[in-house]
Amino acid sequence: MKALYDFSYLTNAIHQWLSSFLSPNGVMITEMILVGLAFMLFFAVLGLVLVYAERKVSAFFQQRLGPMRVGKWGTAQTIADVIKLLMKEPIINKEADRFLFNLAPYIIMMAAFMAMAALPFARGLQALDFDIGILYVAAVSSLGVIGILLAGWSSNNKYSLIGAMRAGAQIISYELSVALSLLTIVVLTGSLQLSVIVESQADGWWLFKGHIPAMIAFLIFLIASTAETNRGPFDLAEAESELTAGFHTEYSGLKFAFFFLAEFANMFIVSAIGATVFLGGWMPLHIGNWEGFNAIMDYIPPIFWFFGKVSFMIFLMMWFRWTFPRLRIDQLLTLEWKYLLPINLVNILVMAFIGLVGWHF
Amino acid sequence: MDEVIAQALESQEYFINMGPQHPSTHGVLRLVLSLDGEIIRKVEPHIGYIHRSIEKMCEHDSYQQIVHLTDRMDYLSCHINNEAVCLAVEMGLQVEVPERVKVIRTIIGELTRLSSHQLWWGVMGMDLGAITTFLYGFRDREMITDIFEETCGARLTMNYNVPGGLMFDIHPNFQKRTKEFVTHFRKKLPEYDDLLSNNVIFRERTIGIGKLSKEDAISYGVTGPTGRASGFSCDVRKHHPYSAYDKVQFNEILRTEGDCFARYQCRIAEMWESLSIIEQLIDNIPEGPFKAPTKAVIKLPKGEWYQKVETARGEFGVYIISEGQKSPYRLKFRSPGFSNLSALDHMARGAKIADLVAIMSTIDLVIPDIDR
Amino acid sequence: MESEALKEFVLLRVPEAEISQGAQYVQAVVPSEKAHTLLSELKSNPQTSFDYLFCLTGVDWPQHMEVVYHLKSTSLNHMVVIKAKINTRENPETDTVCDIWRTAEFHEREVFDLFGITFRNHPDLRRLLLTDDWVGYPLRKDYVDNVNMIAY
Amino acid sequence: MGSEALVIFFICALIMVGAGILVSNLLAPKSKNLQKEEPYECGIPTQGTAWIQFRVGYYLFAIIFLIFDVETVFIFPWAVGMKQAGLAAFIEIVIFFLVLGLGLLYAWKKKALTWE
Repeated sequence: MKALYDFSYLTNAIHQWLSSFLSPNGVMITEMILVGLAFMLFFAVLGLVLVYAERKVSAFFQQRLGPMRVGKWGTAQTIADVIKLLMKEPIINKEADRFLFNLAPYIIMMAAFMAMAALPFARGLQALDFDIGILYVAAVSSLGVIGILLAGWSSNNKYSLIGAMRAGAQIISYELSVALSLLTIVVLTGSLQLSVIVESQADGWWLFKGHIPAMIAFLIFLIASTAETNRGPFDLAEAESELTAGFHTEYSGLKFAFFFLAEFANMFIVSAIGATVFLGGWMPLHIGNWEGFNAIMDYIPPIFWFFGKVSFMIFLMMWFRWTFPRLRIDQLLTLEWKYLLPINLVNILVMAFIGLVGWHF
Repeated sequence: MDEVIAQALESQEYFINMGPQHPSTHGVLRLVLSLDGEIIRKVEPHIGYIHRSIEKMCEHDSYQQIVHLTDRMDYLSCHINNEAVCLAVEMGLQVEVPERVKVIRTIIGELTRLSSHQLWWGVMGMDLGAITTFLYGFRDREMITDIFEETCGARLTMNYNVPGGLMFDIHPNFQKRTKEFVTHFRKKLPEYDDLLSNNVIFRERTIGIGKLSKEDAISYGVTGPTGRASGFSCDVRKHHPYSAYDKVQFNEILRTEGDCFARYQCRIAEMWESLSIIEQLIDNIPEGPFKAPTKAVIKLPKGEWYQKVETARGEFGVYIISEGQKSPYRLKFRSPGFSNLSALDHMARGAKIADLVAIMSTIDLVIPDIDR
Repeated sequence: MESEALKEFVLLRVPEAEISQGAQYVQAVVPSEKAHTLLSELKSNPQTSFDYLFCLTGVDWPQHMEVVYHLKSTSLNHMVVIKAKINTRENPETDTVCDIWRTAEFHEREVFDLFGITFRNHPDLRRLLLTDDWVGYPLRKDYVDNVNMIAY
Repeated sequence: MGSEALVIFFICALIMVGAGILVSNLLAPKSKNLQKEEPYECGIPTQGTAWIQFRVGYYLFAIIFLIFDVETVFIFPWAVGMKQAGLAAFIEIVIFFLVLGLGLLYAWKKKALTWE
């Protein structure tokens, strides 16, 4: 049964089929191109789906319908939007640093793409399975802030500059909390490899196995990752009622769309990491000794489990955004440095103690 | 040496134009901010982008025409503005309007105040980044504008008052629908608290921000909920009752903190008071004519009159100087927003950009009201 | 303070003040040179304590100009109207009351903008509503603007 | 695949953005207009450049972050080896965190964490 859901069979089959008529180098190149194409497609679909989801979720919270005209229930709305954005004139203001201005979307997308590479979607469906997976994702995803800083600075616009400065202070601060809350779980798993972390949750998710410290870590992760992706209530870098559009005020057309896309991709990435580390990744939900229940759960393919959990996390983040007012910059930094960071440090110690004594399940 | 370093670390003071095309200036207001990093050193309002010189226009218009010009000032309290001009003209003519008119004017005035506060509440949340409130505010406001549409034919600039009374009688459905609205809104108003007032981020963003002491409020002439939040008892409805306000029981909402949150609470509490005023009057609209007889061409005798009313933003005054002609010799509108705006610089100095947005939002500026 | 007492209070300070009869509020026309002293006295004297200037405006009469101050006392709840009479329409000048009521700063800028009355000692007397390069003072009776105004 | 495949993702990102912008450049209309190329400041010409000496508050947090981030890198290997190393590792990390906490406390007391 389990073999049915194991994607490594599929990938091996493709590998063997390619090897039958190509040289080893040719196989490698072909596979790379296939993976690249697959991820580009995934990225595009992800953007379309998430933008649509955001608009529908916000409509749901605001007691309205959301997009309804283009396609059934407005499903084709985002495609129409993409076409519109493609046909928009790219405007660069004359005071801007043109090279850096054009470079910024590349950097921000590159960070999102490279972080996406390490996500374990299902058993055997993971492009790059590093043994330092978490460190890698934390490192790469924080590259995005360089893109934001570049965008804000190169625009030569005061709103953009303030937005970029805010984003800088915010993202690097919350970077710490994201890393530390993930490390709380790493203490128990003893590995940074994402696939190993998922496998270690076969008999229960770390959120439940790790007692209260794991739950605290999960909450901190939720807050910090929302802040790290620059989403409301932490969208100070954009803050449309204060800075018009913050760091991307001067961007138009498709370049603007790439910032947007990267924001949604980042949201997906942090949700996926959260789901992987705390909620068992693609592992189905198992409850103790309920054999029947566990067996039924096993029938649901892992890929659904993974996307289900990610969707749940994304929904949470959208819920935050459409409910809370925005924080102020000093409150934002106070929250991180005076609350989340000390709590996090103590939390890791408690978790280490639990791991030492063996109190976790 | 320390001073040299401190000076070198100080950022250069720089200027940002906030407005005229800015999401949170609520119209074409332009603020020139001098900033030090995120901290505001000075706010300089530049107004007049939609100045139409209504006062000059009034010098050529008949009194009936003047009434509808006031719609275009504070368009969210248009009915109350109309009422002010009508009351001033009636005072000049020494016409006693029928009781029915007084009661209807009061009810619609309170409905106007409610709809204005609902819109303010929605926008306030939006300014602080909670976009959802806007839709909630508009959901309830819709019911009021529907009532207006039925009775006055217009949803926003109603122009329902004429000197001497009302343009026509209320719609037969008016009482029923108003009562429906009051019961509906009594249930929905606690939702406002759930969504915004009790939110911890919202409280952090507003408590202690943009303080205005009572003395400053009086000195700057800050009226309305903005002034009352500082403890300045300035409710015209209490101090100089007009229309039917002397017949109803209501409280003047006063707070002493003078910060953004106090101003917020003032308006929320005022909504409850408005509901209670409407409830007291809606079943007791006296029968009778809806208009006192007036001449087609109104000529006020030589003299001058000042009439103040309480709009949703504060004290609105009409000062008419007549030389006995069909148009006033001089007509001055004392608009609440104008005086309230003058205190903005005082409130915002030393605050951050985000605070300025909160302060502006709680002053509740309507730009046409300021520019006239 | 009662109306009669108020009238006496004003007449005591400015004997040449013209008190209007039968007006809505106690109303006194005083020469503009004496207005500032009278107004600051009205504010600071505990008997009157007019701490709330709720309206300040200008009026353009055929021979002279007036600045009208509507005052209210928030503690004693009485009102008075003081009119500062400027005996010229060419470059009219009077003293600012910014130092007494801060709201006057904006109102005086508006009066300057629309009537061309200069307020001495005003901290920041610039045009407020109109653009800086505007010619003329629109609320004056003799103002002509063939482009923006429809003549009746 | 090995980690050298990382390059493919790097290239993918470049291709995706590059191709998008290329297509957009082909499809989009172009018109020159001086006003359009002004930096946006609510419709008013900007006064001076945005590239100025900026407030130190933001950088202070960047510096504190740098210190803490370097220390987080120490925690990574510790977290991985924690279960094998046992009590010794636990005691060491307690000491390490005490030092770290003192540093945070110092920054706190120095008001480096308070936005001014």
